[in-house]
Amino acid sequence: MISPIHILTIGLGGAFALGFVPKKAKDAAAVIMLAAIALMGVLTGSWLIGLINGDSAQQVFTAGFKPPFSINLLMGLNEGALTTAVNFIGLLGGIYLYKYLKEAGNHAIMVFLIFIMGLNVVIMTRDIFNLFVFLEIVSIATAGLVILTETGKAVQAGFKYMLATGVISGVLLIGIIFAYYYSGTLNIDGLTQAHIGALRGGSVALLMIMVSILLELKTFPANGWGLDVYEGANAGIGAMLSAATATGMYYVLYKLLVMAGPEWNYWIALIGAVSFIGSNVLALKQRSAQRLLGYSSIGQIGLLMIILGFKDILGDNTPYVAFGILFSHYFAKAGLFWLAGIVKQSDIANWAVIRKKPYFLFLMGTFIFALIGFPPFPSFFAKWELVMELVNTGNLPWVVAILFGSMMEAVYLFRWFGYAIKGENENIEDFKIEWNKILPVGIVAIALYVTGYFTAQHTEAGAAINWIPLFFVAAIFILDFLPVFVKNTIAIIGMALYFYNIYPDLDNMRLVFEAIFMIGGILTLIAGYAYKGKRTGFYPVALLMYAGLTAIIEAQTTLQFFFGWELMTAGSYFLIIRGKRSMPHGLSYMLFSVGGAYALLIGLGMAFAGQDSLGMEIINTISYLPYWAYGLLIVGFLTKTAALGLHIWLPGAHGEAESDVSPMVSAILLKAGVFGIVLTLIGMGGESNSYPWLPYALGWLGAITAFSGNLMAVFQEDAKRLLAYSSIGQLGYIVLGMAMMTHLGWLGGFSYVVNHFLYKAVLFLTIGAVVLRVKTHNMYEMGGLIKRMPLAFIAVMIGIIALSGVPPLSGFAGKWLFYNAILEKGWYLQGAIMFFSGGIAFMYLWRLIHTVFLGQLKDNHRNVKEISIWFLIPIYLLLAGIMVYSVKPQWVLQPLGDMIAQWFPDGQLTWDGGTAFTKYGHWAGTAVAVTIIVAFLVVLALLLISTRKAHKVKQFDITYSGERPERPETTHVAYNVFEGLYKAMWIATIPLVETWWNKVTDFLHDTADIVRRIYNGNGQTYIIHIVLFIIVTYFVIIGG
Amino acid sequence: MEYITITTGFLIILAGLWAIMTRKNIIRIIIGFSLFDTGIHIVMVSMAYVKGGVAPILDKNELLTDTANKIVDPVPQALVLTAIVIGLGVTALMLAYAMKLHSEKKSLDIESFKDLKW
Amino acid sequence: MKKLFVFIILIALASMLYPLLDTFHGNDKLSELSQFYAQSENVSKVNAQNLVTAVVVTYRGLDTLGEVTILFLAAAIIAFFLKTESEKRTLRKNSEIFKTAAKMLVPIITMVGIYIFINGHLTPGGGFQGGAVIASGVILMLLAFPNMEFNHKFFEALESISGVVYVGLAAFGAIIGLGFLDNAILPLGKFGELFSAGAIPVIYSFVGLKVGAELSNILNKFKSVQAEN
Amino acid sequence: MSEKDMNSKVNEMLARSEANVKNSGKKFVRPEDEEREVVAPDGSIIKVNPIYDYFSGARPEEEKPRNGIVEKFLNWARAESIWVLGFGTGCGSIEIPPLVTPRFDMFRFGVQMRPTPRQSNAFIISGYLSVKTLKRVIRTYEQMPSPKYVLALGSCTINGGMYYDSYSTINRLDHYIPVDVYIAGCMPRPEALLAGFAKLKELIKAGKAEKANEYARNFDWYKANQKKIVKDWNMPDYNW
Amino acid sequence: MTIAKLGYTLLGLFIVWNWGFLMGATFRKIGARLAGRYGIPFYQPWINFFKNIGVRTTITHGVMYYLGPVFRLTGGIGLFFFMPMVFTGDPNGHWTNFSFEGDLILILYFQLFGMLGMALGAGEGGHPYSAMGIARGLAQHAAVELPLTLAFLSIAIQYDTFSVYKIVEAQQGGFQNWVLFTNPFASAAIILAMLGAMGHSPFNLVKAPNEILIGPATEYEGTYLGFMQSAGSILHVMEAVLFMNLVFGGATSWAELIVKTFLIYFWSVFVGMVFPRFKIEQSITWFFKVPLVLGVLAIIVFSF
Repeated sequence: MISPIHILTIGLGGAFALGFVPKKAKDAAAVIMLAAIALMGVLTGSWLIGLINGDSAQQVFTAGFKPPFSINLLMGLNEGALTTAVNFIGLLGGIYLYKYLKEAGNHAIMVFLIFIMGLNVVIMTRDIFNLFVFLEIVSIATAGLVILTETGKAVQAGFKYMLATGVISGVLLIGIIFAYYYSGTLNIDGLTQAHIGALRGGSVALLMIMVSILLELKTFPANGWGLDVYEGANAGIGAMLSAATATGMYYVLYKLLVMAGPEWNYWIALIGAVSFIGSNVLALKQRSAQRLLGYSSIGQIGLLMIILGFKDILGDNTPYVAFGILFSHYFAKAGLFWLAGIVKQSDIANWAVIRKKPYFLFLMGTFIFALIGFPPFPSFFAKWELVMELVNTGNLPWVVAILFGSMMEAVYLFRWFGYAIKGENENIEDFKIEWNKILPVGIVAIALYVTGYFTAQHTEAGAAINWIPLFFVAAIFILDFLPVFVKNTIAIIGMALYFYNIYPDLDNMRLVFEAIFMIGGILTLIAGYAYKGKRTGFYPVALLMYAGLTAIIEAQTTLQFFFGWELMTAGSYFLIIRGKRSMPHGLSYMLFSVGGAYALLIGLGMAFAGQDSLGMEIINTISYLPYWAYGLLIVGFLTKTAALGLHIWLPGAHGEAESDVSPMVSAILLKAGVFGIVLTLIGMGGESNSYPWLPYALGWLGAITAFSGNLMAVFQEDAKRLLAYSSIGQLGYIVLGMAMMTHLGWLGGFSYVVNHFLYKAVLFLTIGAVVLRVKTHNMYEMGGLIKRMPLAFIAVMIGIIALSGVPPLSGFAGKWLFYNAILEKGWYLQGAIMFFSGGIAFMYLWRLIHTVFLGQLKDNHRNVKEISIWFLIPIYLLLAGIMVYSVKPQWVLQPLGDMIAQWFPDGQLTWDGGTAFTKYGHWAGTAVAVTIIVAFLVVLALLLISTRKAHKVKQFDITYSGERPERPETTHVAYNVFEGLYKAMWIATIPLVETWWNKVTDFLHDTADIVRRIYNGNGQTYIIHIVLFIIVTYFVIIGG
Repeated sequence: MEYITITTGFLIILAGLWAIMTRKNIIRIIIGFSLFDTGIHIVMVSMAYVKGGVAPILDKNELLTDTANKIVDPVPQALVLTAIVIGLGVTALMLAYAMKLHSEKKSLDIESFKDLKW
Repeated sequence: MKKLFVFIILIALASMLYPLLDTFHGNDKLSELSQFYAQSENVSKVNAQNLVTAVVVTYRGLDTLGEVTILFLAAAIIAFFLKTESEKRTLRKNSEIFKTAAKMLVPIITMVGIYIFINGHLTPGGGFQGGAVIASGVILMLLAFPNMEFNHKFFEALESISGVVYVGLAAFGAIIGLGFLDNAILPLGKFGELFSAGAIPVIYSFVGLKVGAELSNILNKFKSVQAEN
Repeated sequence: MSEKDMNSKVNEMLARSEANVKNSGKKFVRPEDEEREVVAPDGSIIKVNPIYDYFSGARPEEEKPRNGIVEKFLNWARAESIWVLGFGTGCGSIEIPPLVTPRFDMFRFGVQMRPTPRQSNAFIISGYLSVKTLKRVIRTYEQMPSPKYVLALGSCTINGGMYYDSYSTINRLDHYIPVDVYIAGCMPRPEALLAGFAKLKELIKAGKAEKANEYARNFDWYKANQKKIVKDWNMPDYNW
Repeated sequence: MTIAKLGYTLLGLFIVWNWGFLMGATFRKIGARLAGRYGIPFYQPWINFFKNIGVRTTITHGVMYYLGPVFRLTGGIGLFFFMPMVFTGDPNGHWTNFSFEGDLILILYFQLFGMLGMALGAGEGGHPYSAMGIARGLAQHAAVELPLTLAFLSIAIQYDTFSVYKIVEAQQGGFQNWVLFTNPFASAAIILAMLGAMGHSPFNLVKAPNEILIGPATEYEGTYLGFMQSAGSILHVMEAVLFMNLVFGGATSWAELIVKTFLIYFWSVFVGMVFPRFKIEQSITWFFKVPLVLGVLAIIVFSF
């Protein structure tokens, strides 16, 4: 194996030799540079492979003397990995910058080569002064590269950078020389032995060394100069700084932290946390893409610092966690910076232009999801491990801090992404494609997936993840150029086969949900045949959501569960944001989902604590702060069921989604939250639940959610929003039922789960199909459509009868069970609220059917056709389900009851044929249905007999006080129908929750806007920040 | 003796920082930086002093025996040499920047280069 | 106001530096590291009369390589940073005395510079010092003859050759198994003579050439851009 | 005035109004009645002709009474349950409200007011009818389900009364819709109205109140008369 | 189920139908007498009914319009089927219809059946006043149901059952056992909320004669109207029977049933004669005041 010292030979020799290359032969120079970097990469890569395969770490001595007398380098596993990474990104960065470097000439090419070489040595060196020298090389090279594409801003940024790094390196130098004075050595290992931190002066010297490294890492808040560089420099250089330099610096910090001793761990973690949160909060107000990425980079480094601070607690997992986060950051941030250079839009709102080339959007999405920590990227697994370990060791405040910071990061990154997906892009000039720029971006994106996969394989739980659905999604993604018909068929067949394979392995409870997810998925996909063309991007994301859903069901471990949960969130986010005006709703959906997922993460961490297992069964026996753990789990799941307070995202998200997406995200997706709640409640012990207050609170929450969801639905003018609010209300019922923690309550809840799936899918599909035909969501713009779409009308009618709980259709089963349960449980007031909500539900349902299908047909709808056959097929299949359930409720309720009996054996329904008995009464579904149907038919026969042939009249043939209607619009009662109710109940419609969330976000944004003014752009101020940072850390850590 | 040099060094460091943080003219800031650097070099050199030692150049025979007790420390001297050169490189680059900045806005006031902020 | 604030900050900084000053008490003896360097068997291993040079070029040779690189970097950056073409301009003519003196002095200065770096391992001085002296000769020329055509191709070639040789010598040690930057790749010679200390005089010579060339390049660049302002 | 004179007078009136319209040079069509083009959601353009698209406009058909005893029973029921739609066109409307007071109390005869023509079977036209009002009367009459009965209350309604030569008042209601009971007077007192109800009951019970079918039978004649006098005819031919 | 039971049920239905008409006529009669008139003959509703059936013209705005009255009447008849009428001590006795002991929840929800059908039918009629009437009706219904449900729940808690039959059974043996006396809060809430459920003035804004013509039925004529009249009369009686069963001890004979329903019905009629019509928001807020408080009290009293 070639000695790693030859990195120097190659790098420096190459750089010096470039002087021989004639100035005209720019291509040759650039190629030599790339070759040199590639050679370094091969060298380090071969070492990495060797080290992974068990070779021992190699010490490199210079000058023929052993350390500490001469400078030595170390090539261990960490170094191998990091230098390979640096060379890899250096190569890609070189390719990306190819044209710029060529233009700037041989000198710039030399600088770039030396920059990469310097980073290699920084990582490997074990001598602190040598470290200083090569840090200087790196920072001077950076100062040179900043002005590679010479703009006024770049020059300013470069000068600030020089000034700041000059002062910082001066501080480092003072620290080093005093460290030498106190220890008599310059070798890092020697200094580690010397424990100079124990001395009075030595501690100051150590502090100066550490602080200057922290400052080099651009720690918040003394990082204005760094941000300016990120913003001002060429995006390719930003990528290098963010990916390569940060990687190297981070390793330096690691080396020096070992030297500084364990008492520094805490401080590093603290500074990291401040940096992580501060930087991410300030980024909230950021509109410039590159500066935003700069903030994000600093935040990520803060997170990495926290990990470093906890290296003793994480133990052997430290590299796993740190590398997971580091590599995600490294690839993703480089990719994003490069994209920024390709797109060439500073304002994030203008990034909508990226949509003109959809594959770029995919790349951007990959990077952003990797940064936030979504599966299947390494950061997901790393974050999981981190949180698990931290919770396990009782470091809850840290976990909260980390997740809060991540949340803030999600806010601005997804806002940005939202602009990219949905922003207005007509007037923005399209960007050009240059292959040398795209290649690196594509490679890092692929690298992210690959590293993600291997990261997962690294742990036992991760290796158990079922990747088949994901590969299926990937296949569909690759086949995205095919027309809808083909893809739809493939998707349906795939899902059907998967369901067929999986269902024998599931227990009953899981089977119920899996059936809803998969069969529901297939049915809603059938509606997809109605679409023409390619429908770019729809199938991968839809299947991603279903992959996540099925992963939740199949999960054997909490990791798998969370993996599936996040996949599902990602898929559904993309599905939701496909809608026309979905940008803000997609964002709020994502943020609530991310917040909920973090609550889940902590909850699962608490479950892990003290149990030392990741099996799903651990949530049955949580011993560490169980009240909090179950509470957090429930809160996490409630974000998906959109309980009051966490529902902000739902109306818009469901309302604005595409016609066949709404049923997916409403009828199907929401059940994932219910599934989670069910799991949690089972975990709490079923009947022998020992945490009584949680279900009690949950019950009230459910009741109030049901009430306010339904009330809000009444006042909607938008048909799909109405249904969306209705979903909130219906999920409130389910939550209330589950919270009762009795057999009947659960039976009611489960019957609602099945029912809500059936009728909400019918309603959303039908209304969605109608919307496709009439091209508007506003109910007052429709009307009289029964004449044009009788089949749709029948579907909606049956749907609303089922939803309202009017006998004899299936909704009544749920209601009946509910009131019996309420009486048994004694939650009378909740029950009354529920009943009142039912009455309110009736209002919006009538409004829905009346304003859309009844009343006056509008001029422009006189020729609309019946809704598409492809929508009718699933709708009528679902209707058949409703009818079967209505006439033979025992077919559904009996198996459900048997299933629930395993957790709640008491108070079961007793069945006598088709009659169900509770201690409060009994109900014969079939008999009631038959009675009503017979009565109906008899009355109908009477009417037919007693009337003559009816003359069919048209819509204006109505009595109108001797006059006649002028326009359908003025005759159709549809707008603000329930004005009277509003006058009476407006007080309950004040959007307190929304106002509260708005206040929170406004507060955060205002804070960010005020605080970020410390970066006033003046280089001197930045120096003051640096000095202040040093002083403050000194007074805090050493304490005067 | 060593106290005098090291104290002087620290004072020059502070003076340099004062200039960096308060002067408006970029050239003066660079001069301040040079001062700051020089202060550090003085501090470094003063670390090398051993009471009664001579320069570590073994050009006299008596130095060849029991060398360790007769010379001052060569290491900080070597370090300061490196540091000086680095400082020189940085200063040169800063000056180049200063020229570029001046050609951009025809001003050397650091306050006028605040295009990037927040 | 700002000045007061800065003053307070500096007072605080001083109070932070005070423990360093307070615990500093000079050295009574050499550090372990230097003692090792001063041991006679180690002195003879390097065989350089000037211990500082031994430390700079051999023990801490990697630093020196870095140092050279930094100068090189600075020169390269300034080269592509200030690459504007110089215009013809009229400057005040220098006096004949000055010009003649310069012409006379420059060869002497150059020679002194060469002497300093060739004897770097014997006497105080070395490549950097020598290079700087050479550069001072160049600046004298530049001042005396502002319109002089500066042959930077030559200087750049010199720079590159010196750099490559330096790195090559360093790597050669590693390749033949002695160690990177080991000066023992050349015969160590007799202690105290010009041809002693192995590769040190060679390395230092090239460092001197390189530093001289680099500094000259930088100075020339500054001069050529001046015209604009 | 003989019927012939009457007709000539009507024709004279019509000619006058026609001339007016001609002189003004334009035919007045309300904007909402104009044929219009709208853009359908799928982008195609569809033409909407309100009069044909929004109204059935089919001709009325004669509706045969049921047979024998059933019809007799139904006629009795109709006679005993007269649901009145009052059409207060002029001074006569002031004579109707007293009927619900204790003094006259029409409820005891099975007569009651009904707010919508769909549910009424007796139509009281009380007072003079202007040309403009006639349209509303026709529409309302046609919207009532058969069997339906018309009571013309007061001289003005029956023969124009004091407005016999007014340019804007029609002077023979039964040229335009069939009238079952004429209650003469200017104005008739409520007692006369009650007497009219009694007369109507008699007619119904005798099966002689089949004017709705008569209207259907002579539809063309009635319609022609109506259109003659109503120049801006902007209704379908028959209002269902 | 035997033929006899079916016969008894249909007989009961016939009685209820007629009793409903008679009550309707009496209501009008009382109104007339209060105004000093003679008023309609007591058989007027029957005549009206037959006249309406005999109307020759039938129009239809569409299938749903046609089915609206069918839903309405089915709703009335169904409610009758699910309600135990006369207490005979046998849960499957002759006058218990197909009530299966009369499940309160079924009855509460089945009330909506007719309302829904009517709403849909009237909606297809396309008349603006129909829609307005329905909107008002639904809003008021929800408001009325809140105190009613609280009271019903209170009674259900009291007797630990949702079975109307069992509630009636428990009230047997003297008027002191009536819910009216054993559960005064619930009874008070019901007696007040009942006014809304009956739909007479001041809560008659659904039909609101002469304001929005007659609300949902504006477009209906002839036979449809006859069916709706029948449904209305049955529903009125059934509402009264429900309150009778829940609060006033049920009935052990038809005579008792007729007397009690008459009194219950006339409570709402008398109030209606005195008070003018509320606006919708007034109506809703009224139910949110006293009746709601009484309902909550009833729950609180019986849940602790």
